Amino acid sequence: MSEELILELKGITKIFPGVKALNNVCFQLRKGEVHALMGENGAGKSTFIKVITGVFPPEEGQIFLEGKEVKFKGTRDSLAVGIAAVYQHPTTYPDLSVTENIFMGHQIKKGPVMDWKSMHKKAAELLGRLNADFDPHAEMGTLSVAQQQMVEIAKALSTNARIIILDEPTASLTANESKELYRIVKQLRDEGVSLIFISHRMEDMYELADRVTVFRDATYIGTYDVNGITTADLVKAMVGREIKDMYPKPKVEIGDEVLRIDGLCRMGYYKDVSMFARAGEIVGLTGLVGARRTEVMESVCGITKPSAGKVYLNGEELKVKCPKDAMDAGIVLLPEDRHKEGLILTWGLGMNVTLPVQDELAKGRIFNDNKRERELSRDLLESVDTKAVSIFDPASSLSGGNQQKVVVAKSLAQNGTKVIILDEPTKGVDVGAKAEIYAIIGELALKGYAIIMISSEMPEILGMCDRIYVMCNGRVTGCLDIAEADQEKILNLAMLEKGKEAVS
Amino acid sequence: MKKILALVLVAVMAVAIFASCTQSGTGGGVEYALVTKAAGNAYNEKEAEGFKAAMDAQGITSYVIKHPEKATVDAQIQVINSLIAQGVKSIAIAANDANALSATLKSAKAKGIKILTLDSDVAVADRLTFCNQAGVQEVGQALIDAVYDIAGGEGDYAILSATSQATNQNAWIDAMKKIAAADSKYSKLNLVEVAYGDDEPQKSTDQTQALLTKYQNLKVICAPTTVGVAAAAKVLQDKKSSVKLTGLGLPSEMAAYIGDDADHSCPYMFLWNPIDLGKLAAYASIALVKGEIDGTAGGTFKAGETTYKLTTVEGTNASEIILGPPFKFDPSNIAEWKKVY
Amino acid sequence: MKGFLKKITGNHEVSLAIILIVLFIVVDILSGFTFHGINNIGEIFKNNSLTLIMSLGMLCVLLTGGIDISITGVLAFSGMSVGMLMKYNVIKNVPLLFAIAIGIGALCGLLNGFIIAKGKVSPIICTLGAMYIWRGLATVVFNGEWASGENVAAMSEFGNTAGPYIILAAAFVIYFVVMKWTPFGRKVYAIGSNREAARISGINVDRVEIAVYTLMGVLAGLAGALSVSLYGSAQPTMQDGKEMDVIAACVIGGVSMSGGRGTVVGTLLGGIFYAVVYKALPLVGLESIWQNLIKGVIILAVVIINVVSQRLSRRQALARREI
Amino acid sequence: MAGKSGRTISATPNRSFLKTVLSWEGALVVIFIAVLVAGRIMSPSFTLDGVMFMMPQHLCQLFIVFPMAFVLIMGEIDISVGSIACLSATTACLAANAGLPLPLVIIICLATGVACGALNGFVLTKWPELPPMIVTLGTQIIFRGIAEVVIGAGSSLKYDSDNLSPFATYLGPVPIVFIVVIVVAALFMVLLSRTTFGRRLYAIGSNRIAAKYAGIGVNRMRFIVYALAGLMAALCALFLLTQIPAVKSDEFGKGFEMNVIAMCVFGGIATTGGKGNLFGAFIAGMTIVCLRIALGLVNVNDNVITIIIGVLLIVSVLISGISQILARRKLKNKT
Repeated sequence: MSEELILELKGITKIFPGVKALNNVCFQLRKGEVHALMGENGAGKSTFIKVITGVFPPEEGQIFLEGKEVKFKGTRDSLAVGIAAVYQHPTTYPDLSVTENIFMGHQIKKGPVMDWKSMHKKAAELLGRLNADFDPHAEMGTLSVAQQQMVEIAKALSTNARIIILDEPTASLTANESKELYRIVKQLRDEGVSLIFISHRMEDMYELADRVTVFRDATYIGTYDVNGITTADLVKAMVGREIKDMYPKPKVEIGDEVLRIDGLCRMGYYKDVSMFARAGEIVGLTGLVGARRTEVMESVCGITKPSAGKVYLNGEELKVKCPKDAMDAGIVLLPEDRHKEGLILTWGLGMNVTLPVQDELAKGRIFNDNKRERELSRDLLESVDTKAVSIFDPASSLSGGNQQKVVVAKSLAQNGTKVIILDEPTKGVDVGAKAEIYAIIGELALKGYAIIMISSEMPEILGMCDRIYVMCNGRVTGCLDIAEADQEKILNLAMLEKGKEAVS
Repeated sequence: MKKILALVLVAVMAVAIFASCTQSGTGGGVEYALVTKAAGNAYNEKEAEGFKAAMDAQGITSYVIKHPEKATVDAQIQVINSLIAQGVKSIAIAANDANALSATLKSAKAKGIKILTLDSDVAVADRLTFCNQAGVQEVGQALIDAVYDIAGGEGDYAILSATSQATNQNAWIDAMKKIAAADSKYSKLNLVEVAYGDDEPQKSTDQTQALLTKYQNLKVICAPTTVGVAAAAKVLQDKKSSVKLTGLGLPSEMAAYIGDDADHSCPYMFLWNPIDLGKLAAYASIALVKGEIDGTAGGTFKAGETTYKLTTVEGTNASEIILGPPFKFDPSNIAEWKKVY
Repeated sequence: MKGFLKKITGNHEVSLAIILIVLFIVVDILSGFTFHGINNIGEIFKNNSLTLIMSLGMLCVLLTGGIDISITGVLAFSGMSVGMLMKYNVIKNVPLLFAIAIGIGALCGLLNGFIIAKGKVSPIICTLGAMYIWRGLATVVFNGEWASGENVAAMSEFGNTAGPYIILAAAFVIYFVVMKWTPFGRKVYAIGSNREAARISGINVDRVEIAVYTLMGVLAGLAGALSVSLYGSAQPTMQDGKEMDVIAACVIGGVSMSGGRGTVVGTLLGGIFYAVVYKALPLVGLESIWQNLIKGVIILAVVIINVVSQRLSRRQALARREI
Repeated sequence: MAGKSGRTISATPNRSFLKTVLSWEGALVVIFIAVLVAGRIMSPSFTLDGVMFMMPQHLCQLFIVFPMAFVLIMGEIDISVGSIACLSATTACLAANAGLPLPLVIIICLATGVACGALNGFVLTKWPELPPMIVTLGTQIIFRGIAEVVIGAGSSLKYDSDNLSPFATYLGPVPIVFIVVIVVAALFMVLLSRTTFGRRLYAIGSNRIAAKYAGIGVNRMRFIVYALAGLMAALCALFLLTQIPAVKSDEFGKGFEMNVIAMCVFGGIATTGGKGNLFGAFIAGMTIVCLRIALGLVNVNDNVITIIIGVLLIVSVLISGISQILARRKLKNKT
């Protein structure tokens, strides 16, 4: 790694309707370094990447490439000078072949028509370089997320990029797949490519990065050597304040068993899942991505149908045909994807909160009782301390953390709830709001609900739960009491494939 | 912002409405109306031309000719309703369907509007009289004789009609069948199928092709409809088929196909003069409004130089006015007539 | 053998082709071996050339995730323009008339594309409005006249030559090459498959979309002129409602309504499938009155079978998955 | 019951008269009045009696506007309604011609419509991955095809009885069908804007998956709405039979689906779902009806009306697109 700068941005300001997404931001990238970019959600990282790649031209500021100023009007321009990006959600074409995904936009041509033969050959070469073992003729949609990410990286390489930007590359990868990615990143670095990567995972940064730049609230906070900054200092830089009690778990008297799942199966998804939850208890359900934790809980809530097995509520067998049955019985699910599953973004907060209970509130169960709905939703939203002006504000106008609070309020709307299932409640929520959500979860346990919390984040599982179930590839591989649980044990169980011994 | 755009929209609409208003420019009261089967059809245009000519000749300006948007009853009812609302005194109509107009015509009758039909009739109770372009018997005779002559006295022939519900086509076809059954002269002629092209060029083309594929021994196709005959003529001539064609067609549309040699698909065909039919309808309308006739058989009125008499439709007590026998168009006179209509 | 079977059932085009061949043979036998004649096959192509040609444009439109229901309105307007130019002896030159029809179509399509891409109007609404406009103009501008017989004799003669076949073949060859081997064709697929990704990878989505609708217009205009020459007449109501046939041909041929999936070969097979059935019904003794009913059943059956087979293969994949 | 921070949230709606007037529906009312005024100026026959006399034929389509609005609000489309009307009218004719009493005829007609709609609903809920456009295109051809087989190509089936005439009468100057349309409109408006049913429709159209997670039986709702569309198409057919007492398989109700969709969209209902209301659709429908009547009375070619509707349709949708773009620009300039 040399001190020579390959890319420098100075005084970048980017304005979107109503907000300054970037405010006078600067950034320096050295030749052959891996540079981490960190910050809370909404700090402006993704926008910054799009400025570098020319998707959004900045309102103010300059970009220098090897000391010379450049202006990008679109991704075409940035690609031409050797800047390529791999985005957070793979931006692939699921209906097209791998080769085509790699070469879209810069196809190899023979005269006016395309030269598929040499493209396939080149694609195979690139994939070989990344140690990927799939056919370039394969349809993109049939690949796993990790494989799709490899294709994206191959695509970046195919443009002979000198600078590659990775936006949250490990977010949806399993531990093994992440390791494979680390290997590729290191390999690229050694080949002289400069990399910028964005990640929420501290371990990614320590594993890979040489330097780290922190953004907060659309402004530049600082650039640090990875070896010269502590985790606490880094978090402080990102959040802007110290967080003392991240996991405010109250002491709760654990009551009787409320929910019991017995031998639940769904063909191709999970098998023989058994677990139970007691009143006032916070049960963690963890595992790697792809362990199908969400799928189990969706079946419990009637979103999908299990092929075998039984669910008991307060000792009685529960027949759930549709989500409404589960809700009437007292099981509430807070889904993982707020935008897709949890909220109607164009609607006001109030209507979102009362949507599941509008029938119960309605006059004669037919005519909407707007007054009762408004009062109930206001009370609930206030009780979870939502930062909003009016219940008529559209859900899309709130930040991620506050949207999550609306989803929580929604789940509290109905009477007779016994079990609350939270699926990744803090995913995409920034550090400050996380603590608030943990506090709410603690309060819910205190009120005597049985709580099941699906989470991939080890600290949150260890900090909040009373008992922890671990799943791997559709099976429950173990149940740990909080007293005996630690990160290593959980990881071992999470990677415990069927018929294999625990890897220690 | 939305407000301004909405106002712009209102303005655009107002302009559009007034622009179209000035374009039509029918001021004053309307008394006489002609409703044809549809816009576009050349035959209908000729009827309208005759109607207009007769009205102009009588010095009447308070008339309107309406071509429905499409050859559907829906479009025709819409047009008739707007005429009723305008308070016309008479409506002459070439019906697209014998049944479907009855409700509308009854409400017109209730408002004292004189209803007469031309070209295609409706149920006799719904109108006062019918301007019949040719006596059913005469047309049937002419067509079956043409088939006999062209086929050389024997062999398979097919009929390509308009729709299976078209009143006059059905009457002519029935007459053809009756005449053929009654006289042993026609016993060697064999009617293989009556196909329906719905008076659409395309469907008529498809039907003609289907006839040719299905019946290898076909000798003659008889198409008693102007749209069908033109479509069939093109198919046969393009294919240089040995099958020949006759029927009822417009000279201007059929001129290219009429000829006695192998290069032409139609040796000869028939039609009456639609211009004259339009004129007849106009004079009959005037006579009805003036009270010279009341729609009962036996009444007479003058149409220009000729005097027409209302005759009884067979089997009913309703009346009709017959224009005259069909006229034969052959290579000797087609060049002259194709300029006329 | 199993692999072979899988290949057949797994690929929409291949299975459609096989069904088509079987159908063809059955019909040929039933009709006493009159069906395979060159004339008959030629007629099938000729009678359906309008649907086939427009289905190419519709393929591209559907690939981008859009739809165009204004095509027959455009067809009528361009066809009427040609017919009237001939009727009033303005232009008699057939190639020039074709060029004019194509030009008119292109303008109509360009307008659609512009409104859809730049005005962010949903394609079905924009083209619904356009359908009303062009169909209406076809009557109003030309005063509701028809042109037929001698008026359009020159066009009509062209319709009787090999011309239509050549146009049809050329259109399919050009589209096959463009869609498979040129960057433009692949961009169309890319947009339908993932619009956001296409934008990010530097594809000018708006421009491609405008081009796609313009091409649709070009083909509709071409079909207008072709219609005049094939049927020897031009009237404002020509081909009314046939846009649904074109969409149906694409869907039967395996083109996805949500974009990204579909091929030129599939479209051709879809168009012919429809045509063969249509042509075959009267030959096997089913009255023509049943044609429409059967047509609807085919459309529904094809899409349902597609979904069922997709579900089945997904189930099989799930059952194979080891847990 | 404020939270820890003591922050309070307002629950009072922010309504203003000005906002209502300046909404799209407000603009539509202005356009509607403009059409009435223009009609009065252009034609002496454009009187209350004249308009009411011509209205029944056009009004029938309005029955389908309401359920179509429901379908569109769900983010779907049903292009089979015209064919359903045709098939229902066919069964009504068969029933009446067989001498069945009027109530039975009506039941048979409406049952046919519901059955057709239910078939759409069944296919679409059994295989939810099918696009509604294609399924209803298929059934569109099938329903009309059945009618064609029953009636015969190009022929017409006569409704051979006078028993429908009570439906064609007038109450004072107002035709019965107009009153029924108003009543139906009111029922549908209440259903959409005041009931849990309507709320569910908007939820499905705005975010289908979230609706499912909130316990809404999405497929059940879809089934009901498609069946409802069938029912209303049959009602439309019944009233249309009083105007056109004969059914032709290739004409009856043809093109209704597109006319009705145009009315809905002109009325501010987005085809992408979740947006719009019935008042807008109703006013838009009435505007188009009155426009047709007015232009028909001054003997303007019907195709001119078609063109105007086409332009209105595109312009009305363009306006919302453009105003969004403009609003975004304005915001940008502010910051």
